[in-house]
Amino acid sequence: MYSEKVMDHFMNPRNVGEIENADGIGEVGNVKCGDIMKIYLKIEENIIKDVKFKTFGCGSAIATSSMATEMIIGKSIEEALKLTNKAVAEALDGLPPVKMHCSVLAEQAVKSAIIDYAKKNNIHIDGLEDIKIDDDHDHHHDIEEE
Amino acid sequence: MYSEKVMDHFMNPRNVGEIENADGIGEVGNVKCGDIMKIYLKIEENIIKDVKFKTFGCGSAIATSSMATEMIIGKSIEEALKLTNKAVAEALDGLPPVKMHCSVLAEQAVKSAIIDYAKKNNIHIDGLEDIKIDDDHDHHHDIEEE
Amino acid sequence: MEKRNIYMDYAATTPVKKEVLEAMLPYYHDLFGNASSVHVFGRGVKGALDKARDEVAKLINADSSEIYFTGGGSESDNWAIKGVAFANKDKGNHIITTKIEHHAVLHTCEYLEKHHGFEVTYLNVDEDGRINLEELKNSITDKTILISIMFANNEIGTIQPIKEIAQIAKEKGILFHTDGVQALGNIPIDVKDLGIDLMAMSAHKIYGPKGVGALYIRKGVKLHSIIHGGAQEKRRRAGTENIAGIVGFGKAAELARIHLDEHIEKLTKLRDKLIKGVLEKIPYTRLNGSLKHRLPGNANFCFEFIEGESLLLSLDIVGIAGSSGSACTSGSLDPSHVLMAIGLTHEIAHGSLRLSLGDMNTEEDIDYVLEHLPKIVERLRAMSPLYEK
Amino acid sequence: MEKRNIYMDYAATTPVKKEVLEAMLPYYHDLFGNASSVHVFGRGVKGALDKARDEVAKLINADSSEIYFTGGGSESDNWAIKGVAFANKDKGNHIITTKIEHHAVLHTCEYLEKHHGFEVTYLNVDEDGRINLEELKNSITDKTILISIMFANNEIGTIQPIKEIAQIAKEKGILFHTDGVQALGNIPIDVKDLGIDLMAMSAHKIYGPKGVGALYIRKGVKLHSIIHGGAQEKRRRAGTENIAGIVGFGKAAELARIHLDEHIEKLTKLRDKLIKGVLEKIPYTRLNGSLKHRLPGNANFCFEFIEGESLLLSLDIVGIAGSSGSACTSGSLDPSHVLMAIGLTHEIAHGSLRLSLGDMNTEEDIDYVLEHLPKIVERLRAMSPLYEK
Ligand SMILES: Cc1ncc(COP(=O)(O)O)c(C=O)c1O
Ligand SMILES: Cc1ncc(COP(=O)(O)O)c(C=O)c1O
Ligand code: FES
Ligand code: FES
Repeated sequence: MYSEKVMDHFMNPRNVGEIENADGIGEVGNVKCGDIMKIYLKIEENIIKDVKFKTFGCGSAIATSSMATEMIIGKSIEEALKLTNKAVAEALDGLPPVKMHCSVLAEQAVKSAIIDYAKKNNIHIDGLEDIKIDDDHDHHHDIEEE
Repeated sequence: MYSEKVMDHFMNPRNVGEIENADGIGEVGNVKCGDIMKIYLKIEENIIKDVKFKTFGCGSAIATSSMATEMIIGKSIEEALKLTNKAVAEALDGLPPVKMHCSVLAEQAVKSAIIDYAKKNNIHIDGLEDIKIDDDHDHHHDIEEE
Repeated sequence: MEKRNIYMDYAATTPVKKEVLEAMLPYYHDLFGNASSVHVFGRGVKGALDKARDEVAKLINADSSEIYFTGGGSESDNWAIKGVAFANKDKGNHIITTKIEHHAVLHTCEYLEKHHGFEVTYLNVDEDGRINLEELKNSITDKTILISIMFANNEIGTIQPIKEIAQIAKEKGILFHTDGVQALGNIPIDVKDLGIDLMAMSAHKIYGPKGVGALYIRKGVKLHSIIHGGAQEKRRRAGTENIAGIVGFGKAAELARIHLDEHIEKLTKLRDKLIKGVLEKIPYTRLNGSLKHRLPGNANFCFEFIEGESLLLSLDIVGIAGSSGSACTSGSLDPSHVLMAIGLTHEIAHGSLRLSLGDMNTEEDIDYVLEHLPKIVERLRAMSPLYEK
Repeated sequence: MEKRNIYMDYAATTPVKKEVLEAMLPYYHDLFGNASSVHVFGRGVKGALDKARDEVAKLINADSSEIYFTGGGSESDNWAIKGVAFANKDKGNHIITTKIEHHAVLHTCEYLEKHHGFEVTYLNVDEDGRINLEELKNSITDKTILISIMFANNEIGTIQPIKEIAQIAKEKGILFHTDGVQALGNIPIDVKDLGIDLMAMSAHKIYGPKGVGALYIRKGVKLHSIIHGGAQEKRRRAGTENIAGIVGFGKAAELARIHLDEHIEKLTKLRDKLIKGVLEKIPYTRLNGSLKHRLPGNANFCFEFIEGESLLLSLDIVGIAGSSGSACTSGSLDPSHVLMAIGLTHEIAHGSLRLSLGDMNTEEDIDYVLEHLPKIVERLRAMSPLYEK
C-alpha cells in the first residue's frame, strides 16, 4: 500500500528527536485521533538551520514528518511556509487516498512551529495570519453508508 | 434419486396398454397437475385376469402404475382392494418423499377401476363405499416460506 | 452411436472453466489473507479484487466503481429490489415487474407486498414472452419507485426491449433494475448505452464459480444495503470478500468478453439446428419463446401428451442432461409460471423441456439428441392416456 | 534468527487447509451440476450437500435440518437479526445486544433503528469485556423480541456467559441469537445444551473457504428470509448452492471437530507463552480482555505511546502479520469500539495489537515475536512525543 520512499522514511526517519531551546515548536494533531506531530526548529537569520520531529501516529504520519523536515532544512522561513502537503506526498511518491490527511498534519506542524517562532520573537511574517491550524482535523470516514 | 426398481419399472413398464371391453376402468389424477392414470381390468369370477394401464405423469407415476398392475394381477377383487400406496412404494424399494403422492394415485386408480366394475355389474363389495377418490389430490408444496 | 454424457443445462449452471479454476487456486492457500489487512498476506489480495472488478465492469461497459460483489445472483436481485424499495419508502410504494421473472425477483416482490406495505404490478407478456411497452407506461403511477424487468428469461430465453424500458423509466424518474443473470456473457450488454440503473449478475452462469455474483449500481443510485457490517465493497455490502470466488468471476468475465462473438455465433448455429430438427422430427411439438429475441443457447419445447419429469429421466438414461421448468423450482410440482404466462394450458406446460447449450456442446451432441429425443417422446406418448394416434 | 513469514491474524481469516481444498476441487468441474437438477450432473451433488450439513451440525451438536448455508458470517448475522425483527414486528420492536458486537451485528441493529422503527439497547461490558447479567435482565421490556450477544469477541477474545444468557431469554420467551463466528471450531459448542435459538457461523475462520457461512436455526424458530427466490435451503435461503464452498465448509467442520481438543491445548499453550513474554518484556503494556474467559488463540495488547498502524507496519517488515482493531474496520481510523467499551482511553486504544494464533503457528514463532516486538515498540516509542523516558 505504501511506496518504497514512504517505507524508507518510515523505517529510517530523518531528523527524529527534539531540539533543546528550540526557536519554534509546533504541535498538531490530537491524541484522540491517534496522531500527534511535534516539530522543533532551530532558526538563524531567517534560515532553518536544524529541524527535529517526534510523531505519534501511523506509518504515513511518521514518513511525512520525516520528509517534511528534510524539505525545509536549510530553507528560509518564507520558503518553508510554502511547503504544501501535496509536495510532501509527491516527494514520497504518493500516499494512499485515505492517508493524504497525514501529510496535511506535516504541513501544519511546520507552519505552527513557524508561527510559534514568530510569536516568540515578535516578528511579522507575510501570510502567516492567514494560516489556520485545525487541530480537530477530519479523519476520513467513507461516505456511502447503506 | 430413484431406486433401481423404480428405474426398471419406468424404463420397462409392465402391462402398458388398454383392454378392449374392459370390465372396469379407473381414471384418476388431473391433467392440470400433470398426472393422469388410467387402469383397465379384465375380471373373471372375481379374479383379476388381466390389467393394463396408461399414465401421463412423472417417472414415479409410471413406475407405480406398472408395479401396481403387477401386484394385483391374478388376485381376487377383495385382495386387490387391500393394495395400499405404501405397499406399492415398498415393492419399488421406496420413493422420494415428494413422490409418495404418485403412489397414492396408483392405489386410487386400482380402486376406482374396481368401483367402476362394481357399478357396471351392480354388485356389492364390502368396504367399497368407504373409499374416497380425490381427483384434486394435493401436490406437495413445501411449507416453510420466508 | 454409443452412450454419451451431454450437458445441455447451461442455463441452470455451467462448469468452471480450467483457466478460471487456475486463476482461483492461489487464493485458497498462498494468498489467503483478508483483503482489508495491512500485512503482506492481505496486501497481495487487494490488487486481485480490483482486477476482477475491472473485468466484470468491462463486460458490461460499466465503471469499475459501479460493480459490487455479492454472494450470487439471487442476493443481487434481492439487494436491488429491497434496497431501492426501503430507501424510497417515503417517495412511494409501487413496484412494477413482470409475470415471468426469476423467483429471486418474484418472491422478493411478493415478500415486500405481504410484509412491508408495497404494491406490485406484475406485467403480462405476449406469447413470445415479451412485455408490452404501452402496458408498462400505463401501469406507472406517481407512487412507482422501481421497475424491475429481466434482461433475458431463464426458461424460454426471451430478451426484453431493455433500452426502451430504461427510456420510459428515465422519463418518469423511476429507477430501473434488470436481472441480467442469463443475459450476461451471452449477448452484448452496454449498461451505459442501455440506460440501466441496476443489474444483477451471477458468476456460475458464465463458467465461473457458484456463490459469487455482482450488482451493477449506476453511480449516484441510492439504495439500502441488505448485508450490513464491515466496510467491504465501499461499505455497501459487508462480509469478508470471497477472494477466490471473485477472482474466478473476474476471469470468467474476461473470457466471456474476449470470446463473446464466437460464443454467440456457435451457440446460435447449434440452437437453430436443434430447434429445426426437433420441430421437424417430432409432431405435436411447440417451440416456446421468441424466434427473434432469443438467447443464443436457449431451446425450449413443449411436447403434448407427456410430462416433463419422465422426459428428463428418459433423457438422463441416454446421457442427455436437460431441464424442465427451472431447476430452482423443481421442489414444486406446479407447471412453470413462465409457460403459464405465455398462455400455455396446464397440460401442455407440463410437457416442457429446456435444452440450454453452452461452450462444450458440439454438432455431434445435437445429432445425438435428434436421434434419441424423438424415440423417447414417442415411447412416453405411447404410454399416455391423452395420446390417441 | 533470519526473516520469516509468520501469520498471526487467524481471527481475521485462515488459510484453506489442504484436505479442505482437495474436498472442494471435484465440484468445480466434474461435479458441477445444480443440486436441484434431476440429471446425473446434479444428482452427485445433493449427497455432498447433505454430508456437509451433517458435519457442520455435528460440530455444534445441532440437527442437520437446523443448519442453513449462507454466503458468510455477515449474511448469517444479518439474516438472524433482520429475519427475527421483521417476523416479530407486531409483537415488539425492542432488540438487546452489546456494545462490543462485530459490525455485522452492530450496523444491522443501527439500520433497524434508523429505518425500520426498532429500538436497540446496547449493553455495556466490564473491563474484561463481559456483559452483566443483571443489566441484561433489567433491560428486557415487554417489547423485547430478540437478544443478540456474541459468543466470543473477535478483537479481545472474550467469551460471554452464553448458557446463562440463553436461560434468561428463554424464561422471558425471547429469541436468542449469538454470533458464533469466532467461537466456532475454537471452543466446544453445544447449541442444545446451551439453549441457543440462532447462531451465525463462517467457514473462513475455521480453515474453510471465504464466502460461505451458515445459520443455525433451532427447529421451530420463525424468521423472515433475507434472500428470497428459489427453493434452496428448504425455501429459507435462495440462490444456487455454492457446492464447492459448502463442501469445503463441511470438511473444515469435520477437521475442527476431530482435532478440537488438541487445537485448544496447543493454542492455549502458545497464547499463554506469548502473553507472558510480552507483558514481561515490554513495559507500559496492557493485556486486553479476560484472562479466564478467553479464546485459545487470542492475544490483544495495548502499548502505550504508540499507534497501531505503525506497529503493524513494523511487524510486517520483519514478517509478522498481526492486526490492530478489527480488519473489517481498517477503512476507518477511529479506535476500536470494543477497546473503548472496555474502558480504554482513545490514546491507549490507538496502540492496540491483536495477535491471533492458529494451527500453523509454532513455539518458534512465539520466540521470534518475543525477540522482535520489544525492539519495535521501543523504536516507535523513541519517536513518540508522548513517551518520556
Ligand atoms: C465475530 C464475527 N462476526 C461476524 C464476522 C463476519 O463474517 P464474514 O466475514 O464471514 O462475513 C466476523 C469476521 O469477519 C467475526 O469475527
Ligand atoms: C434469471 C435468473 N435470475 C437469478 C438467478 C439466481 O442466481 P443465483 O443462482 O446465482 O443466485 C438465476 C439462476 O439461478 C437466473 O437464471
Ligand atoms: S495520522 Fe491519522 S491516519 Fe495517519
Ligand atoms: S404424479 Fe404428480 S409428481 Fe408424480
